Amino acid sequence: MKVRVRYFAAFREAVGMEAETIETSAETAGELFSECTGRHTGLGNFPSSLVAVNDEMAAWESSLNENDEVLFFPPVAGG
Amino acid sequence: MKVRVRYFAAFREAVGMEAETIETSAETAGELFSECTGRHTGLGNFPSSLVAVNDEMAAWESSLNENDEVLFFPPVAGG
Amino acid sequence: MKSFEITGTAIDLGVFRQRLLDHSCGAYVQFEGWVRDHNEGRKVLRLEYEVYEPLAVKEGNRIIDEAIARFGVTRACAIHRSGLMELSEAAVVVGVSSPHRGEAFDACRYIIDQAKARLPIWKKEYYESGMAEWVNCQRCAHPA
Amino acid sequence: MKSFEITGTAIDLGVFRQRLLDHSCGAYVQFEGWVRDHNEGRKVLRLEYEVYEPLAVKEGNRIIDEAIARFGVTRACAIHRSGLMELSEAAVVVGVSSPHRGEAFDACRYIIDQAKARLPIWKKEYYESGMAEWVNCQRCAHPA
Repeated sequence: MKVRVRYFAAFREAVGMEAETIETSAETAGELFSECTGRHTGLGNFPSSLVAVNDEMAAWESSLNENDEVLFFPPVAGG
Repeated sequence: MKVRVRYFAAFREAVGMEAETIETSAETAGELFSECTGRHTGLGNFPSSLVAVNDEMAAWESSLNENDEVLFFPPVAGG
Repeated sequence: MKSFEITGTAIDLGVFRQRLLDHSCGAYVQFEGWVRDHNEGRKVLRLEYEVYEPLAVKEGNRIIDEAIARFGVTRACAIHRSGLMELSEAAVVVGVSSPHRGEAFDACRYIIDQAKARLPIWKKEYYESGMAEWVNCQRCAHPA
Repeated sequence: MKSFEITGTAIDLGVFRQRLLDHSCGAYVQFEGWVRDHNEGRKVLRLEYEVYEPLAVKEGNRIIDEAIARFGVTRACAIHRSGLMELSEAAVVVGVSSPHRGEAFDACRYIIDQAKARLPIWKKEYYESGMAEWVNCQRCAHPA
């Protein structure tokens, strides 16, 4: 299935792009993250990353659907 | 011995005066307070009162000396 | 500059906060005690603080020194009003700045808790009914 | 009026506090996050916040609703900066008013703790050396 992936802050800089549309067999947000970590050196190994699906914060075990927009957030640091 | 006693806020209003000089045999601030409670109806029965001697907060068991100035504070309510 | 002050006039919060600014600090916590319009079911119109200033200032500065020593915060100040006040004026302001937020919250809380329990300050509430009463603190030290 | 806002310009603290005023409240607690001049031994000249605003606002308002429900406070608001900032500007302000102080302190602490852990906001520090780096939060949620 096809999903849209968006990268933020340190992730965007590591990957070198803001977003990409990919064909994946990942069933969960976590699996998709692992897949993207494999595709892009510099991404991943961020122990406290967060994920959102379609502009809602999500669990790594959330299942994905066709055309979902998946947002990968490096460790946040507000305040 | 002779001591100066000062009353504040609700105590001053209960006793009807700001201060008095009294001759006492009280050995501690607590004993003096009991004595004053006996002299003035309306004073006392304040479970959370505080006492200061010569402008320093004091314990009720502090001993008194000739010419001490003893301040009786009803329960405080700052803030 | 004293850390603890008593004032008979409205507290200028901008000036107060200015004193706590410090480039080494990432956190600032401020507490304000406001004049509430009710207490124990009665409507309060205004209130009055009686302060025994010599001891309040001495003991207030002691509390602030304790907070700085205990929590390791960078700066701490407080101002308390005396005399008559109107609704929603700040009766007391406490400000604490420090590198991180945990100790700033703890120190600010410590200062206001101790101030309410230890400072020779009394509050008289004036009610809609025309009555006025001294308010008794619930958390005062107990006599021997 | 939203409870949680993102702004690209300096936060007006006077206007902010005005929104929290309430005659039924005796306590007001305000937290400010300031830009520190150092982090882990390096001198910081200025910093930049990247905010993913659609989700930050949604999640920020959720945190404030949680705090009000959980601690029973009367009002709570927060504003977070985005973009470039100079030293000792406020990056975030949280304000909570309530009848008594205990819950105001607890709710304010809850909001800033949750905001730091949950909001999609990232901080990039610019150092004296000319380097710049994204700051990693120590208290973020862990992936599965």
